[in-house]
Amino acid sequence: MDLSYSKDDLAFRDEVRAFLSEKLPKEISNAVRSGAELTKAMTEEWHAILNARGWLATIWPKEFGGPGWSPVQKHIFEEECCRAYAPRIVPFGLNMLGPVLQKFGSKAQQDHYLPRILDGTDWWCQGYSEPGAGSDLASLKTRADRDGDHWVINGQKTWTTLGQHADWIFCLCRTDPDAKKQEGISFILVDMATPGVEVRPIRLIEGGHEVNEVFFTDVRVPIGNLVGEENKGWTIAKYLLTHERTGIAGVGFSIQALEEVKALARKTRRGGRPLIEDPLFAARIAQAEIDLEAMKITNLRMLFKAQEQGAPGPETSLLKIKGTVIHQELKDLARRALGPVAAPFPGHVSEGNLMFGPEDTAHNAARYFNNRKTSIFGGSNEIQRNIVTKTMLEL
Amino acid sequence: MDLSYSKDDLAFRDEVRAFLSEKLPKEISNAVRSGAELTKAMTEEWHAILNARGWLATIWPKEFGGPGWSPVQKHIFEEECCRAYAPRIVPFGLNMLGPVLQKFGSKAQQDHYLPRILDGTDWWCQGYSEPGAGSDLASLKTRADRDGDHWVINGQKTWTTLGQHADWIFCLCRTDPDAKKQEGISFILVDMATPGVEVRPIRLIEGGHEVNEVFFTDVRVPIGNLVGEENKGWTIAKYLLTHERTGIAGVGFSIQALEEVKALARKTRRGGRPLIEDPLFAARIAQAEIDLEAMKITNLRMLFKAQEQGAPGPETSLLKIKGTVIHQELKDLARRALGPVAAPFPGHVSEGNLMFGPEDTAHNAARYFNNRKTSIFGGSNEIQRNIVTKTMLEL
Amino acid sequence: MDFNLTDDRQMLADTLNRFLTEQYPVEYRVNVAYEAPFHDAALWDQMVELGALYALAPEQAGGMGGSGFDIAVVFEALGRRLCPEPVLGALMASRLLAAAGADQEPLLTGACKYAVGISEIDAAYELDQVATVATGAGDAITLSGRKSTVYGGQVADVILVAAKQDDRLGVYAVQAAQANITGYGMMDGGGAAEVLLDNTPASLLIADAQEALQDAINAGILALCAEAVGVMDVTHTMTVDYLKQRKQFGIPIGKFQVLQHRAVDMLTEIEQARSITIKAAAELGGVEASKYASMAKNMIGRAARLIGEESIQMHGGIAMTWEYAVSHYAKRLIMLDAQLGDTDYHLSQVMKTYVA
Amino acid sequence: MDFNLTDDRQMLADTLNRFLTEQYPVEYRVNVAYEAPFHDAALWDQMVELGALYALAPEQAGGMGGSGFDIAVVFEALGRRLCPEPVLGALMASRLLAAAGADQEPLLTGACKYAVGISEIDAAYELDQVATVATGAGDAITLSGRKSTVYGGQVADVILVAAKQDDRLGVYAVQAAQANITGYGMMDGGGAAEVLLDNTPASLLIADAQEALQDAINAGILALCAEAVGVMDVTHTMTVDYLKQRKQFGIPIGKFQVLQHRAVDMLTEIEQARSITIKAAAELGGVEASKYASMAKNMIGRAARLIGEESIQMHGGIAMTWEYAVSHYAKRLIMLDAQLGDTDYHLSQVMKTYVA
Repeated sequence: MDLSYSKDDLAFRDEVRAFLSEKLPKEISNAVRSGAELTKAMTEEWHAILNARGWLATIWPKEFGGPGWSPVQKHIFEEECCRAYAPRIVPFGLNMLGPVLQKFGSKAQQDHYLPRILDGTDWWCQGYSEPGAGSDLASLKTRADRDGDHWVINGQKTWTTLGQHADWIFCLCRTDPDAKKQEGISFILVDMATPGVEVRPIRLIEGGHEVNEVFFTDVRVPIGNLVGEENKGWTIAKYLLTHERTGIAGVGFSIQALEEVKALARKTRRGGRPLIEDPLFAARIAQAEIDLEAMKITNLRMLFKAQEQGAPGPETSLLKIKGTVIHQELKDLARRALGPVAAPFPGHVSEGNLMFGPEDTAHNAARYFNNRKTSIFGGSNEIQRNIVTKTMLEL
Repeated sequence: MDLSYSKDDLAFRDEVRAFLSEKLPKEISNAVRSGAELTKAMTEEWHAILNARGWLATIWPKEFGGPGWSPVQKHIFEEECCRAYAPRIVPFGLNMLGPVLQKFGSKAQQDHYLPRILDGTDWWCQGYSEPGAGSDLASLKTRADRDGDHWVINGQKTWTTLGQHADWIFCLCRTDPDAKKQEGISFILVDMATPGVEVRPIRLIEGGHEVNEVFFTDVRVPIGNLVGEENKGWTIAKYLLTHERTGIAGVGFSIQALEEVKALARKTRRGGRPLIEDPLFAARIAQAEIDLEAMKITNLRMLFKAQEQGAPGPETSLLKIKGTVIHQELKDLARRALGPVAAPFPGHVSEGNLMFGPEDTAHNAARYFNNRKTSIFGGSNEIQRNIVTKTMLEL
Repeated sequence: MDFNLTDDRQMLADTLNRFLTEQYPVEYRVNVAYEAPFHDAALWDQMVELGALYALAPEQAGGMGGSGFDIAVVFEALGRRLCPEPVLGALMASRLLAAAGADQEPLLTGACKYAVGISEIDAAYELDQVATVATGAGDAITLSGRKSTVYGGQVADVILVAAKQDDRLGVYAVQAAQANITGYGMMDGGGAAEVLLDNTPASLLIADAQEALQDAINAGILALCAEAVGVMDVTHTMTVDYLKQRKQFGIPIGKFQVLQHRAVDMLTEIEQARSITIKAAAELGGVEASKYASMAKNMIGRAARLIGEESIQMHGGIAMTWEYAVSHYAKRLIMLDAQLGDTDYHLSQVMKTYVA
Repeated sequence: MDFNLTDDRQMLADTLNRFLTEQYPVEYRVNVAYEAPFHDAALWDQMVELGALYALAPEQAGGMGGSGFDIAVVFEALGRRLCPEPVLGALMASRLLAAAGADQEPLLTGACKYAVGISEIDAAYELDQVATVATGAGDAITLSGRKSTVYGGQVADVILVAAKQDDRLGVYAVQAAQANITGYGMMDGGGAAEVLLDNTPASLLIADAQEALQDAINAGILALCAEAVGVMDVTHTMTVDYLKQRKQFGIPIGKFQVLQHRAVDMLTEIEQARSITIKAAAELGGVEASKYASMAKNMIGRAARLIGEESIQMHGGIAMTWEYAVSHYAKRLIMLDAQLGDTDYHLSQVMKTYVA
């Protein structure tokens, strides 16, 4: 047993820290820290900075332009990015489509699309969920019918994150309506500029716009936009669901959140003293901190196992469940720490130059509500429990 | 809305209090308070005292020798008995078989058995559960085969509470092996002295003996011991499950437990001060107390509804679930308050005249473990949730 | 013992519920609740006409109610339709005016809208931490300080302010027009204001107001608890309905036992919350009112979080959208914890009773 | 970074697990654990032979281990078979003897059984509340006071006692034969003793022992946490096995989704408990050892209660019986919270780090 990083890993960490301290623009990290929604321009700027250093596609193999990092290095990089309040990488092109093309795509597809993901030419989004196909993804109904050299796509996708910025969307479509549920699905790339593609915003609970509905009406897409085999799209979907889930615990984000909670509880006064000296609130923090300390090690153990075995196991579902619960608890504590001063709707908060609470507390309630999503998306925590039941408990 | 008792009810409460203060023997209430197992003699003594006053069969109608109380009066009586640390009534004859005979028994059965229940001639126990039939009671296998004027019973019952003291047992037996599950079951009375009946003790988790296994080997029972119709015993079982469940929340016992916890937390010293001044422990007590305060009203609301509608509804399942959770939490707090001094095995504690802890803390851990049963027996809390799902949520 | 509403109260409940169901559909409510001034003057007048304000004050004060159960009936109805009109301010102000023996007619007719300013940024919940000060006497009284998140303050005509003069905690009336008020909308709809007082003219309402303020707070807590019960009840019904309709894996998701049991646990907590609210209503104005108000607010805080979070989780993504009503119900459930003392604050109040 | 055990430790774990599985079946264990002297001398000797005690001390002290991971390996194995032999006392005594530079051979060979007396009735967990006093110097030292629930005290030859002389917290060695010792059995099996000291002769081991005692406690906490992980692991396995075998309503109860999800949640907490125990093991002896020991003991307390209670509930009645092993596993899980500081005590210790 040895919980410490190797010398090489420590050197790597220093390198990452130096890079972040030098290259991460203050206005971007401040925006992340405030909890505000990031602009498209900020995201693109940060992607470009990482790409210039060769650190954008962290999970790609070297041959495709990735840095060739070990799982531990990837973990260190993510940890340090969180610590520095760097933006999250938009994952759809880099962490999802990239690996799919590398494993299932043709050489031509790889040569065409991968560089455009890296240099930011194409912003990708994901066309998986449908109104009637959420947890039960395989019941999706969007059809792609063959018509000569084209697929003709009709249907509707939903929960399309940042679809409003996207140039392309990768879709799961039903290409054989007579086949059994998981069969007859294909993985198809669609240029969002194609006639018949319409993006409509979904306003979220806290008022923000990050997801969309995407409607397809007789959208004609070249045959060559199929990835992998026709009717074998489910294989790709499953591959993505189990691929690269070591970051799934979101430990870095919880570390951020814990720091924020402590800072807020030091600045908020309750009963004539800092809230952090209130035993009931301190107990809430301490319990969350202990859970998080354990989660750090659980995460490393899974990482180590993935490194030893070459692939993450079903334990990653446990990381997803507990990781989201801890993060959501911390977001709850931030809102709770502020009490009434977290209650205003963010848009109004700095109106008239009034600062609220111990600092500008604008986004804390909004982030609490927004983060309820993490136990729902990417396979809800209920679905994760079903998976563990089958794979680990064999019930 | 009016939460207070009527004048008549208050007068009744005073009458009950006076009776308890005069008639409840101190050695019995002390034994109840200490958490020790009650002897058979103590139980019989208390039953006799109540019977002399006409208050033993609290739920029987007047015609059969009950006091003819309203639901509110019954509630007041139970509440006061708890407050005074009176023993629980052994329910098998009085609250279970009694109502069954009154509704389903023949005149001859009523005339014979009911007086013997009241005067303590017969101590009854319950023969329902079997090793393979717990939550799924209807899958029971004990058979009663007709042979001339007798039933011949073979099989095994389990969890037979206080069966070691019992003279008689009422059993659910399969009388038609070919009928569907819930059909073909009959309700039969068995004299424990009949050859072929064997009682074996089950030692419980905390070391106590309150339940038993009862084995039946070619036990011959007169035909007349059948209650109600042949093969219609399931109707009786269901009747018992929904009958008289207003006391199911166990509010009185939780009030007792809360008082004990507070007393222990005042006497225990931790960090140089009484434990009750420790904010984390006080918070645990306060949360349980609030839950209990709410439960008192929930209980009264259901009682009022039962009085208005003539019968308790499926809401009693909610009382069972939450009532046991609150009571178990309080038992946990008592053990927790004492810490190490609750750890000795009860038999050893006063050995050598050593007193442990702030007072004789002998039974607190034992009671905690023993009370884990309350969320299991009488229809586990999981079964109760299934019932509410069907009846109230209609899912 | 009687757990039925009196006929009068049942009629008021039915009237308000019917009125709001018909005149205040959730889409309309969302528009009003999130757009300045976060208030619907026409609706306000109609609610007054139906007796929503008169029910808050006793007859001797010109009202037609004023007991805990009257208050509970009104606010449960408001909760069921997420109505964020400034009735809470009216209730609390009415209690203070009654304590002062002041005229309540302008309040009860709805002509004059009141808000109550107690919270400050460094004293969110605690009366003993109020830092706003009053100086002067008679017509020359002025207040200085800042009252924060004054609910309904964005449309109030008069703000009753808790302030200290020489360590005496008093209540003072400030004309909104004479104060520096910044109104804004709330995360869960409706409005509030920051009230900046800088030698702002005020009139004395109650010189020693500790008790009167505590009574107003207890009434406000009861109102919030009853509102929460209404919100939870509707939220749970919507969730159970959704479990019946929504199919995944070929069956209604309400067939999944995990969701069934969680829906039962929600129901249990709602019934418990309803019970403790009834208790707080019965005790309002009595010697143990504060204790039971704290118990109720603590339990409501826990139950509302459970119902809010579980209703979202069991719906899945759709409850994360602005368009689907459950999201607004969940927001109200979570945010009301921060009004008049949160879960932990009120647990601490109960804990204080242990150390006598 | 490496989460594999070293070969030596893996071998020790395998050896102990195999030995206890073969030589210490649960029926036999229950007999020993609940019958005076709550100790099996033959088993003790065999465990010593297998290295269970040598693993607790470093080479310079005559042992073959002594690191956090050595300790964890031994106690997880003890936990898996619910072995209540007085190894905890040996571990904690070994840390104290090492701090004093004293000879450990009699301890490590198992020839001399040690117990450590810290707890008192009014100071269950806190060193700073110790009231036992030492008087005199050199050969004339005596102790007065009462040490309560001294684990293993019923069979100890020597008891190391925390006592104060002039506000200096020291450690003193008392020969069991010279003290008034009342032994008894524990709810979860195994034994302890009340140690009454009344001018009882003692020898000074460490004069200023705050740090050494804290280290011994940290090691003891780690041992209990590792033991708990072993107990939880076996309990969970037995529960999942039961879910597969037990049929009700015609199907294995493990097909009920509610029980599935609860079994998953148990597993999650066990993995978390294992993780924090690993962390505490890594930090033992370091500057943050106490903090991580407290974190571990708090999380273990919470997890063990969950696993203990849920394993009983999911089994149903059978786990309520003495005959069925799960009842004994559950008892150990619940009762170990009261050793060396409970869930709340250790949460408070973590909270103290926030107020610097």
